[in-house]
Amino acid sequence: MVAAAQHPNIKIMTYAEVEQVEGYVGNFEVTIRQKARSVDVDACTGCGSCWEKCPQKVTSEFDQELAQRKAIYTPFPQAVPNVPVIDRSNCRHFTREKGKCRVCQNVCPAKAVDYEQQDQVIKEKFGAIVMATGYDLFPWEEAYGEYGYGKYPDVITGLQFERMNNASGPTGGRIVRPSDAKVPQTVAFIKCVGSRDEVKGKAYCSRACCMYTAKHAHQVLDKIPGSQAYVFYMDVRTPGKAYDEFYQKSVHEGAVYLRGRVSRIYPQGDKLMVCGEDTLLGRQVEVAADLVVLATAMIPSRGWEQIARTVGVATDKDGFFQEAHPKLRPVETFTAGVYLAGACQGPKDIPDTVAQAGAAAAKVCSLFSRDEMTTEPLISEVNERLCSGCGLCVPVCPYKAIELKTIQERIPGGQRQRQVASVNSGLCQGCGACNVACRTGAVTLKGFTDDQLLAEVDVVCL
Amino acid sequence: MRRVGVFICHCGTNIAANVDVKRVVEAVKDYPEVAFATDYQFMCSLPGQDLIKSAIAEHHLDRVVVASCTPRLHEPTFRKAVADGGLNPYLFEMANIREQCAWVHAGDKERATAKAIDLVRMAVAKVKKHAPLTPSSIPVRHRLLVIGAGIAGMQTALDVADAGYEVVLLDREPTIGGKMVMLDKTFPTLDCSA
Amino acid sequence: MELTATKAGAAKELQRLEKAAGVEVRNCYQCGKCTAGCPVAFAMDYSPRQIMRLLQLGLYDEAVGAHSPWLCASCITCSTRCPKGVNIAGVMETLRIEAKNQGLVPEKAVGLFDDLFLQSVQQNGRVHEMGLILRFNLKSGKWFKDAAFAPKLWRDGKISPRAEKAGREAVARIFARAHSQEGE
Amino acid sequence: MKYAYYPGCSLHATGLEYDLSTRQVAKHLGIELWEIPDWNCCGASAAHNTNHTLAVALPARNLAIAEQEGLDVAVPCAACFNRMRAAQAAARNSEAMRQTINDIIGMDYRASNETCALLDIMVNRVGLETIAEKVVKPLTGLKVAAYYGCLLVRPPEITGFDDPENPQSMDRLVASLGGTPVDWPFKIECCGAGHTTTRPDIASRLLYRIYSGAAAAGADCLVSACPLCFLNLDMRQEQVGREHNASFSLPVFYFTELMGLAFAYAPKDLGINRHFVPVAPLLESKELLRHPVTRREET
Repeated sequence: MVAAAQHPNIKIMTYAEVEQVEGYVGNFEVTIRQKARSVDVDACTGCGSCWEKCPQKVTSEFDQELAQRKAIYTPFPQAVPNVPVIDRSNCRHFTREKGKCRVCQNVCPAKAVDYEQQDQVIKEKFGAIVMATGYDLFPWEEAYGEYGYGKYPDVITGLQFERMNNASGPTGGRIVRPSDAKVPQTVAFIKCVGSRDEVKGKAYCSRACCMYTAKHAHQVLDKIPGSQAYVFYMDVRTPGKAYDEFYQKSVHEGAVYLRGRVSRIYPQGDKLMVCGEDTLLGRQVEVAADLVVLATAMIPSRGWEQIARTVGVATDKDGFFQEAHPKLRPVETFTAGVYLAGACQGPKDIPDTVAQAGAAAAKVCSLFSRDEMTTEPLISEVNERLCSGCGLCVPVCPYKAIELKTIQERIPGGQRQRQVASVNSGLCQGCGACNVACRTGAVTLKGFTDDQLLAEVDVVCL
Repeated sequence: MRRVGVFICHCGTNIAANVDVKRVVEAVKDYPEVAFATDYQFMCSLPGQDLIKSAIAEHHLDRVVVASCTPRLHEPTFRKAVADGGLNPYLFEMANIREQCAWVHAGDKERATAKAIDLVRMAVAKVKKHAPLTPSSIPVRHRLLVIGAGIAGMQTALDVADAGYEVVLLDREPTIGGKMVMLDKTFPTLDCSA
Repeated sequence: MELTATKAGAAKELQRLEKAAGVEVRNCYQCGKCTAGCPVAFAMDYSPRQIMRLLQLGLYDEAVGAHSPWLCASCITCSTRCPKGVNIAGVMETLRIEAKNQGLVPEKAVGLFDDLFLQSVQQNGRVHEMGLILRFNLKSGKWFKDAAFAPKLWRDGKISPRAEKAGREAVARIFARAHSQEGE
Repeated sequence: MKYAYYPGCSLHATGLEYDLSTRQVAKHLGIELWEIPDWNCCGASAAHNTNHTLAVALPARNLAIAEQEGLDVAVPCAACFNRMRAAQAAARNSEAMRQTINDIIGMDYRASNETCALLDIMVNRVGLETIAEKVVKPLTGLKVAAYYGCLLVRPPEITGFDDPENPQSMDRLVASLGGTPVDWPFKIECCGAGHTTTRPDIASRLLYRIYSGAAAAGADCLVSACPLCFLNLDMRQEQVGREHNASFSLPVFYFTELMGLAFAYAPKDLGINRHFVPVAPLLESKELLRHPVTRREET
């Protein structure tokens, strides 16, 4: 993180969103909205007096709702850039009796707090785009009534467990029960919550959970003397270098693996009863746990539909971005110059993500190694004489490669202007959709002209 | 009057086990304007490509059809061979007799072969109408936008930046780091994540 | 050896069962969630998951002969929670019907109760609870089962020696036609 | 509001007080219940384990009669409700099945009317606000464990009106009557009513878990929407306690009885005096019997 922050060739833009992407490979023009931080980035020294004094507490997204932050905040101590933002939907200055609370502005020694700051919309040019939008967790609270619909505070997600283990997290690295802050003696882990569940969740395997659950079990046994860790699993999938050894290590440390999906969790006294079957023994089991950790499915990061549409990448049935070929072109998309890295393409762990990020970087570097690139000639062309300018081809083009242009035309007795379709050779991918839409036969796809296709038809039909 | 060369690939046994390759050659050999037709075990191999190049010279071919696998796999290979043989690479057409015949009609060699013959005839008919095409070129701006500054975005940004290119690393959150910085130790090495 | 032989012979029965129960036994991936939540699995010879496994291996006869379908409480927890959408309760129900058609009733009391219940419906159009229980006790040899409850039920007017009768002809017709339908 | 009323066999026998209290509160709320004349047993719970066609045809006949009157059907019994909804779904999902049913019952059933659980009607059609307005003796201080069992909520694609894992209808109803629903983890666990005659050992174990769960949650009583569950929960409480070296005293109510109490009907007019587990001590301790605004049956 620090390396990225300090690299002279990297410019970091946080609290910013992509609004529009125009152009094509080598020549993208991107509209970016820099959201108003309400803090002057250049003036702020990151001293922290503002958020220390801010009177408004808000549940912390970064700490997965296990702790609170202020309305002016940096998500965590090592944040980059180390400049707070004001969350305007919760800040008293913006929500109540407009303008009254000015605590942060008053305490800021650098005079960096700026309530008047506006969103900035900027346009920048790029030769390539890498999508690295990541993942979110499956909202298990909406689907799994048998696990309590989220009403038991001591049933948490793996990511919440990570925050607890993190030294800078809400508990300073201690594993405790959210309900009473007691150290749990028995922790049950449930894998595949939302994964491999066609009915309530997703059909796919989320791929990283087997390993991080093995790690979590290790952390419980390591940090809590005399503790017990039970892992309910359907299959243990650890096909990576040093992965199975890692899982075996947790087993040797004492993690009890039970093969079976949990049917139900219910409270009894201050325990949580976890009802499963040990399918290897063929016997029902009930574990009285103090804490239950769910390995919830990875799903595409919220807002995936919007960003996919904006940039122009295809998505699969689950909303992950579609690679150009699952085996041979895993980091490219169907849009030239747009590449994929990480979990936005499919569930992945960190080693795989880093590897794929490297692959995307290599593709970008290979593109950037030339000042010019040749384009495939099998693209659409418009016969302007036949084109009526109806514009039907414009919306059907999935690559936004067609626009209407005005041409001058000589007609008997003078000149006239009219509109005709025009194909951008940088954007056109030769899919042929415009050919089908064109009523006058003005659009043809080079290499697949009507003449050529009909010759094929004639051979087999005549 | 065109002079079309037709090359039928066995793809080892991938095609040959379910399509009577020899019969396909026989069927198209006397097809109008076909100047040369042959089969070969692996058309995509170097000797296979050489076969195309030498046939272009020897039989004065001006169009080439290869019947083999999906164009997604080897169209670029054969276009290059055709270009090396001295023709415009777009005076070439491919018939997919592996996926569309041998594989989907496995076990019915008779009909798979009949369909392969049809597909090759169609390719020949089409290639005769082909015109030479030339690629154009567009400028490339050496600047990268990375959307999302988690582990994937940061790693890509660093790699590309190290290569000397300018990178904008963008995130909708107030900080970079993504989910990665929420984690504690990471497997399998158990080192810290930040 | 055993598996291959049985599997081949059971293909037809399995198909019939899948159709009747509206399931595909191959969909089951043996996660055990059905059994984990089953209130009566403790009393079964094969757990719901194991019943599915028997069917997957083509060990159809073993599944039909099992006690489990007769002990299933039809509470439908298994089907409701199955991550693959397999209607396990439907499989149990269908196995019980199949077993009955083959004259297999491993849980005699349960089979007897079903029979007497339907007899009562067939005769009267409605179930006569008291008559049903009395007959069940007589035939099962547990003459005085629950007899202690009888006086209070009697006093409260909840049991009566006289059967309520309604729609008898219509119901008799339904029984006749339904049986001929399923017999086909 | 008029419904075709299908009491089912139990409500004419061991579930007498459910029928009684249902009729009282329906009348009180202005709901006309037209008992399907000549109704027959729906086949629950033996038919579906014996013959698939029989299991849909038996309930379908009753639904067809109601359909001829153009009426939706109100079903108090959870088991009957489940079988009737299953028949309705079978007829709606497959034209061939509908034809088969019609051939068997000798009627033209088009499944155009709706089959509803009485609980669903009260909570979602009559509405809790309307019910709350009628409350004259709120069930203040009465902690109630709502017991839904299996067939009211499962399978959800058949039953449809409440959540299969954490149903709320009865809890909300209790709250609107002024009572306190307790959150407890066994509200949808099977009570084994189907096994009480044939395998009492199984039923006993399931009942024990339910009683202990309700007691642990601090409930004063249980409320049910099914005559089979009710009888099982009420009649066997002492016996199950004995078998497990425990002692339970959890009166069981039908939700209609609680409604009737809150509407100030006398327990006797609702049939509450006929329960196995005595109810009077609890009602007295909560002062739910003291105020004599008690309504007498008007007929």
